[in-house]
Amino acid sequence: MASDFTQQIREKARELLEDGTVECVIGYETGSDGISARPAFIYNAADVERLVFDNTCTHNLVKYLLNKKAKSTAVVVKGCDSRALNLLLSERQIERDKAFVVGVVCPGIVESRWNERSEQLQKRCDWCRQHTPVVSDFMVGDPVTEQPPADFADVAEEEAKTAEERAAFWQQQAERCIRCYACRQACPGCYCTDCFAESLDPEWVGIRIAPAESQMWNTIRAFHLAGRCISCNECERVCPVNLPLSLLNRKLEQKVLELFDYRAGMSEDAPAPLITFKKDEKLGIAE
Amino acid sequence: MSENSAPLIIGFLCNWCSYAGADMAGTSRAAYPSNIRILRVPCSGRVDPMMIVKCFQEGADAVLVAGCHPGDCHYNEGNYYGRRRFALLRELLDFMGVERERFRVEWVSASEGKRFAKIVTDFTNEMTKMGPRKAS
Amino acid sequence: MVQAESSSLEPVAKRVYSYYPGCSLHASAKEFDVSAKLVCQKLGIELRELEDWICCGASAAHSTSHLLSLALPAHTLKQAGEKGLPLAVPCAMCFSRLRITLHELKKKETLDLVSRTLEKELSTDVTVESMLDVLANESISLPVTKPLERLKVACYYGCLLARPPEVIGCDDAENPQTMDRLMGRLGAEVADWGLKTSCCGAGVSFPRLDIVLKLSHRILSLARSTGADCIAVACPMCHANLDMYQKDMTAKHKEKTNLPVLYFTQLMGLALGFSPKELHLDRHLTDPLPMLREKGLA
Amino acid sequence: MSRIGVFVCHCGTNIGGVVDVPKVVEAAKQMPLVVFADENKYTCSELGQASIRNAIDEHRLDRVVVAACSPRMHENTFRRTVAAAGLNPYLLEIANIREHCSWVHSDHDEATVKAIDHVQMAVAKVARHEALFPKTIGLTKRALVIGGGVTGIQAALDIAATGHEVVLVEREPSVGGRMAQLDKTFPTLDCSACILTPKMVDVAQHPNITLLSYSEVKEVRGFVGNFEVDILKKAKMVDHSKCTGCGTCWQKCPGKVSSEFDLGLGQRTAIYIPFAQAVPNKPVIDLENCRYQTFLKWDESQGGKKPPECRICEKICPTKSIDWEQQDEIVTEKFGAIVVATGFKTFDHSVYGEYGGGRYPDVISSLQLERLMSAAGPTEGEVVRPSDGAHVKNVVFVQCVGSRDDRVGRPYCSKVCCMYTAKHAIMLKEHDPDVQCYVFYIDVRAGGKDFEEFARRAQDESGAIYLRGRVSHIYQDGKNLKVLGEDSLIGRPVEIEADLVVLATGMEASDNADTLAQTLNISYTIYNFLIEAHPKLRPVETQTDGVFVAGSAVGPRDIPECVAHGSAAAVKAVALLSQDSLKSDPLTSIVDPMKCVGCFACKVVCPFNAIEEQVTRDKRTVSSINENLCKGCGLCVVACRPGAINLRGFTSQQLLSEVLTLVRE
Repeated sequence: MASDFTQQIREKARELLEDGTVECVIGYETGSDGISARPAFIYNAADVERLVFDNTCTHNLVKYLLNKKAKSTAVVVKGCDSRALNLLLSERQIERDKAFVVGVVCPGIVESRWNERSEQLQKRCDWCRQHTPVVSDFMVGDPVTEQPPADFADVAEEEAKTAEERAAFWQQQAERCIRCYACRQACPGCYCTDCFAESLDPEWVGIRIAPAESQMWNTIRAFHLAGRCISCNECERVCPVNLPLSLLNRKLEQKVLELFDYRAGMSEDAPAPLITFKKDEKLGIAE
Repeated sequence: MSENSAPLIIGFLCNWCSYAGADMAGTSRAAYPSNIRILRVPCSGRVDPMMIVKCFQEGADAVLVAGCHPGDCHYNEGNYYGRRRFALLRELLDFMGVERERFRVEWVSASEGKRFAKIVTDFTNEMTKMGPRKAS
Repeated sequence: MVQAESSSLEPVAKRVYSYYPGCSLHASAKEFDVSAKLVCQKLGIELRELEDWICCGASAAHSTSHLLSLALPAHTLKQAGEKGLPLAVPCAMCFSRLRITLHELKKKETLDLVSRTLEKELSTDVTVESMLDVLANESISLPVTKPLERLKVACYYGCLLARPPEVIGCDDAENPQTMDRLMGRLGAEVADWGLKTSCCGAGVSFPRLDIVLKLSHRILSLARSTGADCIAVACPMCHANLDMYQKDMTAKHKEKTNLPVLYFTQLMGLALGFSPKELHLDRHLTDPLPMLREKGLA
Repeated sequence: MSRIGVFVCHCGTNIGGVVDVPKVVEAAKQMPLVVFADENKYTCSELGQASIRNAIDEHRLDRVVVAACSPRMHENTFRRTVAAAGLNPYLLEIANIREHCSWVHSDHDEATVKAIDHVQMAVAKVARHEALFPKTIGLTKRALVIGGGVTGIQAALDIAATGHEVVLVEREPSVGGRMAQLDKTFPTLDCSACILTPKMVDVAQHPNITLLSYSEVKEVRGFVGNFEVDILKKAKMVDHSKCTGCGTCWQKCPGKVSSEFDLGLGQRTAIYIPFAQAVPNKPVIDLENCRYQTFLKWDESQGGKKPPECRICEKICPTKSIDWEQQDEIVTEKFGAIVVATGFKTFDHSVYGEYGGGRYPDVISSLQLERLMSAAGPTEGEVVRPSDGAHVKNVVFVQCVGSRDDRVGRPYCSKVCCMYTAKHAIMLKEHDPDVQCYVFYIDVRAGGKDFEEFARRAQDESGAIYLRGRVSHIYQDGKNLKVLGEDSLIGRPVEIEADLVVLATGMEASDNADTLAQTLNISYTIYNFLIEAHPKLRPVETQTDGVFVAGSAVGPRDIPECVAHGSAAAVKAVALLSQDSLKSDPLTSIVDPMKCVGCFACKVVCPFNAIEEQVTRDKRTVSSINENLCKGCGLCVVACRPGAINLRGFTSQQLLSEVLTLVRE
C-alpha cells in the first residue's frame, strides 16, 4: 500500500509541477538514516522520485504553508494535518487557492527516530478519528470509516489523582521544561510572529528559566490552542524532555467536545468555540 | 496581607454591573471579609485568561470574575464570550492542580449589592477553609 | 416500530401489533373489537392480544390516585415492551391513559416510583398507537369493494384522540384530518364541521346526565345540519353517549334526533366487503341499517 | 520617571472613621514613583480639589491618584480637576477606599491594609497611564428616518422644523402606516384619517423632507455623524416626476387583487395607490399582478390561451408616465443620525385552532373591523359580515389573541387592545343601536388619561357585556358562529350565537425588524422589538451612537406614545446634528500592526463592527480599530493571542501591574 501511495503522490507531483499548477510540492522523502521520512520540498518534476509516503511520515507539513510570500504550493497531508489546514484557512493564515492539497488516507504513523523505527503506532494514531483528510484536492487511498469517539482514558487517569497530586505532577513537569519552544515551532496553530511568551511588556512569562514561568508558558500555550488544537501531537513528539503536553491538549479537546460539540479543523467555516457563543448555553459557569 | 493564613482573593469586576454592584454593597453597608482586592475592568469579556493564570502563578489563592448577567452586558455580548473562556479555563486550571473552587465566576448586577457581599463572604470562608494553595 | 412499506402491490410484509382491546371492547363496544379485528385481518395486519392485560384505569383511577392511574397502564406497557411490538389500542380512553403514562414515565423519578410500586423494571421503550392511526396509515392500500359513495360522514374524534396535543401527537387538535382522509379514501363524502374534538360529556355521564345530553345534542345536531348521514367515532365512550341518548334528546328538544353513530372500523368493514351482520351493525341503539339500506350499503 | 501624587480622602468620617488615613498617606509616600501624598477632609470639595491643583503645580506632579469614593462617583470630577492644573485628564486613577473598603469592613486594621493595597494598585496603574486625546470628527447634518407611520412622520417633521434635512424611507407605496388603517382613535373618537392625513401632506410638502416611498434600507456603514446608507428604491414603473395622480389608470386597470391595506376585505387594482388619501398620491404597478407582465411571461409551450397584452394604463395615461423600463435602484446617501420607526404588525390569529384557525370568514381581526367601520373602507363604513354581507347584530370580541399567551410565544401585553375593543363596542352601538356586543377579557387594562372612563362607557352606555374568561371554541353553525367560553366570575360556561367574531390580535414587531436591527447593529428582543439604551433613562437611544428608536418598533405603544417618542427621538437626533463636530471617547482599543497576524478573531468577536481590515506597507492584511465605532469593551484584546491589541485605559500592562502589586509584596 505504501509504495502505491508513494507512486500516486509522485505522479500527481509530477503532473502539478509540469503543468505549472504549483511551484513547489511539499511532501516527504527518506531521511539520511535511510529509515524515517523527513519533509521534502520539490521544485522540479525531475526530483519527484525523491518523494515517498510510508508510516514514518510524521511531520505536519501544513506548517510550511505559512510562508505568505510563497506562490502556489502543493502539500501532502494526512487526516490530522488536513484539520490544521482548515484551522489555518479559517484564521486566514493561508490562501486556499494557492494551496493544492494532496490528501493521503493515513495508514497510521509509527514511532521512529534517527536510525530507529518501531512498529508501534504513535499515541495520536490510537486517538485518531480522522484518518481520511477533511480537505483535499486529490485523494490518495480510499476514504475509511472513522472510529467511534475516542475515550480520554489518559485524561481520566490524571483526573483520578487529588488536586495536590496533580499540582505536584505539573510542578515536576515545569521543573523539567527548558523552554526551548520546540512545541511551539512544531505546532500548526502557533504561528504568531510575536508570542506572548517573549513579550517583555507585558511580561506574561518571566525571562528566567524557573518552574513558575515554565508553568505559565505551558498553561497558556495549551489555552491558546483551546478549541484550535487538531490533535497532531507534534508538540509532544518534538519535546526534548518528553513533557506530557498531550494531556493538556486532550483535556481541553475533551471539554470542547463536551461543552461545545466541536472538533477543531473539521470545517473551514465553523467558528472556533472561543470566538462564538450561544445565548442560552449552560456551561456550569455561574448558573 | 494582614495574616499569612488569610487567603488572597483577586476580584475582576466589570464596570457596568458588578463594580457598581460592589459599590451598592458599600452604599447599603453590606459587610464582607476584607480579603478581596478589586480591579475594575470594562467588561468580564476583557478579563484575559492569561491574567487569571498569572494571578494563580504568582500566588493568589483565589480569583473572582464578576460580570453582568447574561443578556445584560453593557456591550451586548462580552459576558457570553467570557463565559466560554472561563468554563474552559477552570477545567484546565483544575486539571493542573488549581482546584476549580478557587476560580469563581459570578453574574452580579448593579442592584445586587447584598448578593455581592454574600458571594464574597461565602467565597472567602470557603477559601479560608481550603487553606492556601499547596503547590508552587 | 413497523415501518411503512413503500410498495403496496406485493404481499405486504406483514404488519404485526400487540393488541390491547381494553374492557369496553369486551363488553359494550364489542362491535368495535370485532370490526377492528376483521378490518385488520383484511389489510394484513396481525393483532396479537396481550395475554395478561388489565384495566387501564380510565374510568376512575386518575381521579382517585395519580400513582394508580400510572401503575395500571404501566403493567400493560411492561408486557407490550417485552413483546417488542408496537401496541395497537382501539379505545380512545385506553389509548389516552397509555400514552399519558408513557409520557410521564419519561421522567426518571416517576419511572423509579412506578417501578418500585409494581416491583418491576419498567422501560419506556414501547410504541403505543391508536387503532385510528394504525389503519389510517396511507401506505396501506385499501381493497375497497363497496365504496361508501352517497354517504356523508361527520368524523368525530372526541377529546382523547386530540388532547393533550403534545402527548397524543394529533395532526391538529382543533380540526384533525386523520379519520376524514381515511373516510375519503373509502369513497365517503366528509363533513367539514367545527365540533370534531368537542367534549361529549363522557366525564360526567353518571352525575350530570343533563350536561351529557346538552353536549352530545350539540354535536349531533351540528353534524346533522351539515347534511351528514352518520357520525364516525373511535371511542366507546363517545359512541355510547352519542348513540344511547338520542331518544332522550328527541323527548327533550321536541325534534327527532336520529343520526346513526358508527365506529370508523365498521364503516371501513362495510367498504371492504363485510356484511352488516359480521360488523355487528345491529348492536346500535340508533339503528343505522335503514339509512345504510337506503344508501345501498346494507 | 513619573512623579505621582496621592490624595487620600477622609470623606468626613465615611472613610476616616474606619481607615487610618494618615497611615495610608505614609504608606503611599513609600511607594515607587510617588513624590507626594496628602490627605483631605473632603477631596471632592473645592478646597480638596484646589489642594490637588496646587500640589500638581508645586511638586510638578504628572500623574495623580485619588483614594476616595467609587470612580463611578467622582472620576469625571477629578479628571476636570487635574485638567484644570494642566494635566491630561486621563493621567488620573481612583482608588476606591469607600464603597469597596471603609463602608463594608469594620476592622480598622484590615480596612487600612486593604486601602493601602488599593492605593498601591492605583499607583501602579496610573504609572502606566498615557495622555489620551478625544478625536474630533465631522458630521453630516442630515437625518434618516426609517418608517413612515405616525412615529416616523412626527420625527421627520420635528427634525425638519429645526432646519435639518431629512430623508424619510417607507417601504409601502404610501406613508401613513397602521394609523391610516384605523377608523377612529380612542378615547377621544377622533377620526384617525382626519388627524393623520394633514401630517402626511406636511411630510410631502416640507422643503426639508425627501420622501422615499416604496423604498427600503439595505445596508448601513459608518458611525455616528457619518453613516452611509444604501437605500433600495423599488421600481414603481410609474415616473412620479410626470405623474399628476389623476387616477385614470387605477380606475381603468382590469387587474384586480385583494387589497393589503383593506386586509383582504376589499380589492385594489394592479396599478394602485393603497388608499384614497395616500401620500404620495401617485401609483405604483404591482408587477406580480399586472396583466401586461403576465402577457410578457406567457410561455406558448405551456399551452392555454394567450393572455391579452393589456397596457391600458399606458394607453390612457395623459402624462405618459408609465415607464416599463424602470428598474430597482440603490441610492447611497449620507446621514449623521438615524431614527428607526418601523412600527408593528398584528398577530396572525390562524395559529388559534380553537378560533377556527383562520377558516371562518366571519371571524376577523380588530384591524379588519377598523377597515369595515371606516367610511373610506371596502364597505364604506357598513359593518357587515364578510361571508354574506349581512348586517351584524351580535358581535363577540375576544381579547388577548396573541397577547399574554405563552402557548403562542407571546407572553407580553399588547397594551392597546382593551382600549380599541372598548372603542369598537362604542362605535358599533353608535352605528346601529340594535347591536349587542360581548367582550371576553382577561383583565381590562385601562391605564391612561380618560381610558378607564372610556372602557366603562363601553359597558355602561353602549351596553357591551363584558365576560371575564377565555373563549374555548368557535364553530360555524349554519350562517352564524357559536362561541363557547367561560364566565369565570360566575364559573359558568357561556354559549353565544354571534354573527361576527372580532379577535383582538396583539402587536408584533414588523417583518424583518431583526434584519434591520442587525444592519444597524442595534439590539432586539426575542420578539424582535428593538431595545433602547436604557428602558427608563435613555428610551429613544440605542447602544449604537447616532441611531435612535421610536414608536411601536420598540414595543406595544398607542398613538400618543408613538408621537411622543417620535418627537423625543427627533430631539436626540437634532441635539446630535446641531453640533459642529463630535468628540470620540479615547478609551478605545488600539492595534499594533507589527504584531497582528491577521487572524481576525478580534473582528469576529467585536460586537460593534469596529474592526476593519487594513493592508500594511509590507502587504500584510491586519486589523485596525475604527475608533468611532469602538466602545472600549476589550473583547478583541482577549481574543488576540499575540497581544497585538490593547485597550487604552485598561491595558494589559496596567492590569498586570495592579495584580503584581498584590502578589509580589
